[in-house]
Amino acid sequence: MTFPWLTWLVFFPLIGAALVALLPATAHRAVRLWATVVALAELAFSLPLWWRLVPAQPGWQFEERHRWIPGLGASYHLGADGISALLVLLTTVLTAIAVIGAWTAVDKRPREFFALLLVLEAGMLGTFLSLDLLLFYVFWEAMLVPMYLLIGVWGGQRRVYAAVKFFLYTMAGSVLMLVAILWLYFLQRNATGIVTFDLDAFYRLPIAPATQMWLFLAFALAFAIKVPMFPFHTWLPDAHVEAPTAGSVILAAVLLKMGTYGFLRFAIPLFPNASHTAAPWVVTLAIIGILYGALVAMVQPDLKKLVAYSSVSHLGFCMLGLYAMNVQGFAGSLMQMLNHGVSTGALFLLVGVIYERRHTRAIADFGGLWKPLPVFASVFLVVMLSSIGLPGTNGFVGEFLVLLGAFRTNWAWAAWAASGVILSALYMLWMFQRVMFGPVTHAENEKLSDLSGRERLVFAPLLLLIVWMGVAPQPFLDRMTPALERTLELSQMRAVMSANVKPQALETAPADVEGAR
Amino acid sequence: MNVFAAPHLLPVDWFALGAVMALSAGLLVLLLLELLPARPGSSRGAIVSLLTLAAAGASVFRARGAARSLFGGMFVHDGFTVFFTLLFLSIAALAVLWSWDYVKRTRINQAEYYALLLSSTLGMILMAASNDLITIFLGLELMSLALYVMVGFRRSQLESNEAALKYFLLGAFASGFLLYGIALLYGATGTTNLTRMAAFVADSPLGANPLLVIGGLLLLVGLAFKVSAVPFHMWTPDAYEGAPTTVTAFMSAGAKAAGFAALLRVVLHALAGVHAHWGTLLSVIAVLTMTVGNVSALLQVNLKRMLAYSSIAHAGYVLVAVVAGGPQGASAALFYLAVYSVMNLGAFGVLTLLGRGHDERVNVSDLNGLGFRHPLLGIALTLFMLSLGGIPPTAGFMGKVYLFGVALRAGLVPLVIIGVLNSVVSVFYYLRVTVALYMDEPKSEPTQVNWAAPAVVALLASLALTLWWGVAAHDLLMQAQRSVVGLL
Amino acid sequence: MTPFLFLGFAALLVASALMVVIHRNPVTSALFLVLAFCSLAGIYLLLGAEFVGMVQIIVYAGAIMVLFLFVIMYLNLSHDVESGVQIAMRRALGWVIGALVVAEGLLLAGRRWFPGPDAHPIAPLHPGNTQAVGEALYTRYLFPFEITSILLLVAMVGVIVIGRGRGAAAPPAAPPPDLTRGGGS
Amino acid sequence: MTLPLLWIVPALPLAAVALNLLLGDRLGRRGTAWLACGAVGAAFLFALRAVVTLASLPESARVLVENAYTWMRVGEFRADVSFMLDPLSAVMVLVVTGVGFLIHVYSTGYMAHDASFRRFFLYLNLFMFAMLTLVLADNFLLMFVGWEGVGLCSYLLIGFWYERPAAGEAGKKAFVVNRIGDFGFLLGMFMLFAWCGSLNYERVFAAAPHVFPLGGAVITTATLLLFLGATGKSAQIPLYVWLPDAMEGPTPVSALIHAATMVTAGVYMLARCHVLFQLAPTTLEVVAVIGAATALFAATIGIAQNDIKRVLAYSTVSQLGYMFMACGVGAFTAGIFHLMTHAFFKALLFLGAGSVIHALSDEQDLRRMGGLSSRLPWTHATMLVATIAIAGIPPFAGFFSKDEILSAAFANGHPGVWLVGVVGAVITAFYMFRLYILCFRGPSRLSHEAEHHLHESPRSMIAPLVVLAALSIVGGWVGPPMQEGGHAFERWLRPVFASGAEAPHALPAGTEWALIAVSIVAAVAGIVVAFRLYLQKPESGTALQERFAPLQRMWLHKYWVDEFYDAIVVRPLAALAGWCWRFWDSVIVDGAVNGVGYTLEGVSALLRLFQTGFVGTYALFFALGVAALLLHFLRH
Amino acid sequence: MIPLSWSLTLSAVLFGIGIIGVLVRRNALVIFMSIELMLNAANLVFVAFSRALDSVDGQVFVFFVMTVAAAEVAVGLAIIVNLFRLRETVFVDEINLLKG
Repeated sequence: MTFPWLTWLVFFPLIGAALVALLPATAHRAVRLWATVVALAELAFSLPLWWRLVPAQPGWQFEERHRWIPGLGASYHLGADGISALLVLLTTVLTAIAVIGAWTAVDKRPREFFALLLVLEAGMLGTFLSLDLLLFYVFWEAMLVPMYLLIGVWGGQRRVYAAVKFFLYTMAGSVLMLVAILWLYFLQRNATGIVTFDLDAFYRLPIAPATQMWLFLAFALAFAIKVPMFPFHTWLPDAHVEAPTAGSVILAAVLLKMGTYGFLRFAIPLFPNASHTAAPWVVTLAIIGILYGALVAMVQPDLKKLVAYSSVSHLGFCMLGLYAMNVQGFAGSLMQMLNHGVSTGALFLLVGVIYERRHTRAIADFGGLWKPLPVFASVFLVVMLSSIGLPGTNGFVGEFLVLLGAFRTNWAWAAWAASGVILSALYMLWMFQRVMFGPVTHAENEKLSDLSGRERLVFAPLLLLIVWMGVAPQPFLDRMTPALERTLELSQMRAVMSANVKPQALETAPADVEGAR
Repeated sequence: MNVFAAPHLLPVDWFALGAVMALSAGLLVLLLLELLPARPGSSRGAIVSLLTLAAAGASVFRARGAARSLFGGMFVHDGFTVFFTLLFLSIAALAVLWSWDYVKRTRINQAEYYALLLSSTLGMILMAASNDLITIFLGLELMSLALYVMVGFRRSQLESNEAALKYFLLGAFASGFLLYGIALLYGATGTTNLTRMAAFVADSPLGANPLLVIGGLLLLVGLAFKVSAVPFHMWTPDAYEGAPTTVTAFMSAGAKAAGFAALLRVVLHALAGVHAHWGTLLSVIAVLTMTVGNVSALLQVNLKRMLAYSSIAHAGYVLVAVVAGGPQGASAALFYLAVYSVMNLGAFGVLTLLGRGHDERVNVSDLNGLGFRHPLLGIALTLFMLSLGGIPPTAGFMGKVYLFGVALRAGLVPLVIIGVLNSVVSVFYYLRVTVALYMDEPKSEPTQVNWAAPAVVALLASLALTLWWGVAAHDLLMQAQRSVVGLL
Repeated sequence: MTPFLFLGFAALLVASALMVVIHRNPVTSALFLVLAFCSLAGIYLLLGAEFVGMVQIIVYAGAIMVLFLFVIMYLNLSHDVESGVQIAMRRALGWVIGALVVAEGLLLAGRRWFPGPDAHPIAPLHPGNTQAVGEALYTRYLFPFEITSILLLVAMVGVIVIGRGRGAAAPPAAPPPDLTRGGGS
Repeated sequence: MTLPLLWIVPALPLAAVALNLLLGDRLGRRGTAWLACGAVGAAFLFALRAVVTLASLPESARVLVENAYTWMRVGEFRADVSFMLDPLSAVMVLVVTGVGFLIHVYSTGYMAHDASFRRFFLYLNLFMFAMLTLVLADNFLLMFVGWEGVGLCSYLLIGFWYERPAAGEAGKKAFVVNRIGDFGFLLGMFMLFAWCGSLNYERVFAAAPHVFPLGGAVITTATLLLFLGATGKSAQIPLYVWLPDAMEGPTPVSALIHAATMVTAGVYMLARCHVLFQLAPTTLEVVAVIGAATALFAATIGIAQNDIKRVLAYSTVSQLGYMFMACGVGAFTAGIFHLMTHAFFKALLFLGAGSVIHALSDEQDLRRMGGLSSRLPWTHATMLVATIAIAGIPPFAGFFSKDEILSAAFANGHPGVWLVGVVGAVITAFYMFRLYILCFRGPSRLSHEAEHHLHESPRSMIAPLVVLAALSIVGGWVGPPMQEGGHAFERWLRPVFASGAEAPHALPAGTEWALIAVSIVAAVAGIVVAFRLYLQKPESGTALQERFAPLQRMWLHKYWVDEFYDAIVVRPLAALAGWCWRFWDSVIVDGAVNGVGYTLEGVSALLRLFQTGFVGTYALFFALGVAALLLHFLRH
Repeated sequence: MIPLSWSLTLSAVLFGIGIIGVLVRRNALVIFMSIELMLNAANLVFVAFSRALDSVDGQVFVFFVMTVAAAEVAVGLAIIVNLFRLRETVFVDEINLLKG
């Protein structure tokens, strides 16, 4: 297609952000309105990725490639396949919902808030769509800034701590990835003489297993922190608790997916041998994450923290699926990413709704909410069910496929992970019971107002998705499966290709220097 | 006087020498203008200096293609020279713009100020352009003397004067070492001309001759002082804090770049043969410089001091490129220096807007809430900080990518890893600035910002460059790579 | 006989240099410095550098040291009181480190070393050293020579700027120095 | 094949749910009631039609499959949403829709005054949908959907009166315990897929004999895992604990979900997978033993309970034990038979109890009842029928099924199981009549206002009672013993169980009669004792209680099983969670992260000490630096 | 003739004394004098080598060095005088407004 669709997709939010930022600071209504319009328009622009994507067609679609920094061999290379297309759609949908959801929540400097939200969207889309490692890294890192500001400016009590922690922790992980990227770049250069950061080129480059291990570790650290996997997760609760609702939604729904996406797109295909060697360790961490996250979530006194830890648990499933290294696992993992985006996003919105009304998130401050807020409670119920993976909701499809894939690789993995399913039911239902059931314990909860029309509008699409993806997931699976199978084949092929390559140093041959003299 | 007629002595390309002459002329004009009384609040000093710089720039630019060696190879006009000359001229120009209103506000008498600024610029250019230790020494002294005075310019202020004293005493101390080093090198190689020295070093079994080793070492020390590399850095925070902010901005960018220009010429050109033996040494210095600079900055609440330490750290990064050596290393250093100068000038420049009357001190907490009250200032400062921290899409990021990439290619893996981790540490204190800007509320009445048209121009210019080199680094990259071809 | 003269001058030089460093009274130090310079000039003569020797006496001993003495007198500095454990410690450290540097230098130089090749056969040291220097100065070294002129100009400007009496540059109400304020937090 | 429209059977209740949601309160109580009952009634008719169609087919080909759409297909894994009707599911679907319909009708009366009438029927219809999906599914995954779906509905319905803390608690308990079972089910499914390459019944059962050696470890594990799922859903040891608490829900719910339909899903699943289970004799042993144990265990507890519904709950557990016992001894037909009859009389018992509770304005304690026979004639009559039925007195339904189970147990060489079954029968008869007597006979122990409000239930509630009573009498006649070539019910199910070699009762007629006699005697004995102890001379009853006080206390406290689980599982888990959060997460993991920061700041503070501000110091460091550099070269 | 080593050793000693002077004294003026000693040591090296290499360059360098030294002295003394004006002291260890 001639029209640079993806570029438009990535940069339109920036234009929108500029537009919003130029509005007068006091025109709150106009700001909200325009932000919403932009977000919805972006959503509309992203729809072709659903309609016009040809899943079976190998290679990238909607591809664009231009010179960027020829001196470094970096190119502006965008492209989509079944995997990224779905994640892009997730991003646009959730951003639109977050924007609408934040209408009344943000009364302080809404202009800047919405502008940053749109900038963030651009960053995320860029990350999912860029096929040049340097470009990817630029988006990956640049996207920290708006999120950091969102948390730090519009957050809660300890927002600064949380924001800085988020920024530093994520960055600490990614700088090593940068080193690894450069390393790859020079490996490529030494091996083929080609100077490029292009992903396709790296897909063709055999890498010695020993080298792979180091590079994999660097990449994996960056992604594991983003996911977040078990020992690297502590930034998440802080960030979530402090972030404004919209921030939490985006953070949970999309940002975390970048980690898993990174594994799927880069770590596994680029370093198959290393991935294979590391699989047991990664899976162990993933399973620990599943159980640990669930356990810790169980005893959280704060709703948001509970949901945050549940994310740790859910993302554990994603990682498990990825490292099952078979197509069911992959598909389940990707489904789980989408599910988690929808369900947890909805959960955070729900917590936001109630926080807006009561300005507290402590479970102890609630109880018996079903009576004053029946609609709210019912929505909450459905979302919760999807989050604990009840069949018929989206959550089940993902979890089931992940577990199936895991079982086929190693039954013990599946057994351990499946016990997480029990725990998830435990902490979620317990929370639900304490918040919704029983008599109304606090007088101020008596006269809470139920979901407003706008809020219902916000939740309607989410509920729709929950049911649709649960009852008829095949359209999604059809779109992702071919791409996933290709990824799988690619990594297997590369594993064979690199199996007996000798590691080589990066030092330039002396002749190189002489030539320059 | 037949000497002057002798053509073989002066194959002068006047445009190649244009910058030097333009600056000298401008300097004289400035001083002479003092004879005519200026009406109060006139900006003629600034205007004249800008014109001078423009002229200098124009002439150099016109001769950018030419490669000349003047005065028996003492002054070379090659890509390296052009690059640095233009860099210094633009640094000076930005400094002038920042100073325009500042000097009026703080009642610094302009003529001398700008005269000194021009002369120290001249000194820097000489350092970069000279291919002879003597001229390097003279250029360095020219620059330093002017800077000593500028640092102590507001002599009625204790800080300013103290800063000048420290800078001066240690500077003189350092130039003592430098000179001794030159002397020994002269003795060891029989020449002070870098090219001949390089030739000699190349074809003699080296590392062995103690004279050369000690000489090179002391020379290194002298230059390391100028670029404020650990452990010769301790003057930096004090001098930077005490100096008038514009001067700080100017020296933090210019003096450092000039020091590196000389360092590159000496280490990578004259002593290229020995460079191999110095790898570990330089690496250790680089690591120390990065780490000490960043870690010390962590707890600073005084912005100027914090930035001073950060400038130390950045010197460390450039040193990594020096360690990497080779044409790549040199070009990476050039690239990074250009980027660094712009963003650092921007950062310090913003501080010049904040100085409250005579109180030079600007604490991080003074920025509280400014981000939203003055959006331009907020965005600019934020971007400068991000760039210093090496966050895309800013010039700082590209600089780091290129620099660390080169180092990696040279096999300096540990160095690179330490470097990137350092940049993470640095982000911590750079973020503190943004925290103050956007996330804290002013306790007392907010700091007022002294806007002025020239300052805004400078701000926008640095901002534009910081972003432009962040998203489209290609041209600068090519420039840097082409500039070092003549050198090595 | 030259070597003995050399050694004599050398001894004198070292002794007076030490006195400069050791003696409490700045004036005395300054005078010893003059002595040191003179003996150095003597050594220059012995090394066949008449011109430099002369300039050494005129410029250093003559001009520079006079300036020093003038300043010392102007500030009428008496004995430096140098007591207190901290100072003593710093002195000790200073001696140790200084000695260390020299020792290392000498040790290093103690190895086999050799001066570089004869660089410029075109300017032999024929009798009439001054002429040779002058020629070199105004031909090959014309450029640096010009630079020194600017250098001196800058020095003058600088001295004027800093030395100019309190007045134009001083703010009407300079805030009193707040000595409690350190750099850090 | 479109004609029999299998999918419409579950679709109808679902449609009702959707309408209920969409129209909301615009429906009004009447409308809601009509919608809900109408949907289920229609479902029953459609089911009937489907079954008729099935019956018309030749015995060998009695299976209808209908594929709605593909649910998931990833790589070689494929799961369809498709339904299957065979004689087994035919029985189930009729029971479910039939009893379900009656209970719906009953509920319109029972819940008439409840605030959230609509929500109740919403849930109830949703349950019907899930249950029908479970029954009609033609692959394990879809069955699992129904399986968890009914679990969800039971959660919702138990917690229906959410203001009661106990209700919410019970609902959660039910769901979580069921999840434990589902965990087993899930893993079992994975194993089946991993070995058979499909989850479709036909394929799995076709492949099983070839891939699984008889009694092999794999099939044993797999079946045990499936059985774990069954114990969860059907409240068997060790996962039965949720069912008694589930009585917090409205009584119709107890009748529908926790007596007639959902809890029997486990039995259905076993019967459905009989092919697999027969490949794993060990598992069958376990099933038989667990079933027997549960039957006895629950029965004993039932003796001492005073809450009318709890007594019934434990009797349900115990009866389910009988069904598993049947499956365990390989008599799947008997199990399903008992499932059906039990559905009738247990539903009736619950509904009757509900009617009583309704009449006594929500009094559930047997000790505050008595002498109601005259005041609630209809209820009394029907309850009596049901009690006799469950006690196993011919010709009531319970007798036939229970007797068949016991004789099968005896015949298939499990005399121990048989003995336990007989003892259980005695106890069952005893406590059921205890209930009956305490409730309807003897002096009235009603509280005054209960007395005041006392009234027979409305017609909408009585009608279902009558119908069920009828069924409880005639329901068993489809399977009289001593038939040549098996009785009608058995013949109907033969196409299903033919594949698995159903052990024929190779019993000589004499033994057969003897067994029948024994079970009748057992039942009568229990009844007689009950009458003696609770009606004729209660004092001897109390005396007996004193004699066996410890036993009494043990039964009253249900063997302290809940306390045991609480101490063994719940508390440790909570403690672990707390430790993970407060210590491990906050101190260790996060501590490490922040520790880095603190360390750096410490170093920073240290470095700043060197920056003394004295030129002297700076010069010293300068010189030190030079010395160090020289030293470096001195070293080589 | 005087061996080159003698002059070099002498200059080294002189340089060392200069360093020591800088390190041990607290009087800015004396420190400055010591620095002058260091410069002179360098000059000595130049002269010695110009002798050894039989080239006049060394001496020319000395000339430049002296000029620079003179300029430095001028500026330096100005600063020190100004310091005394402001602080009534020339002792460097009484001056640490800027630190940390």
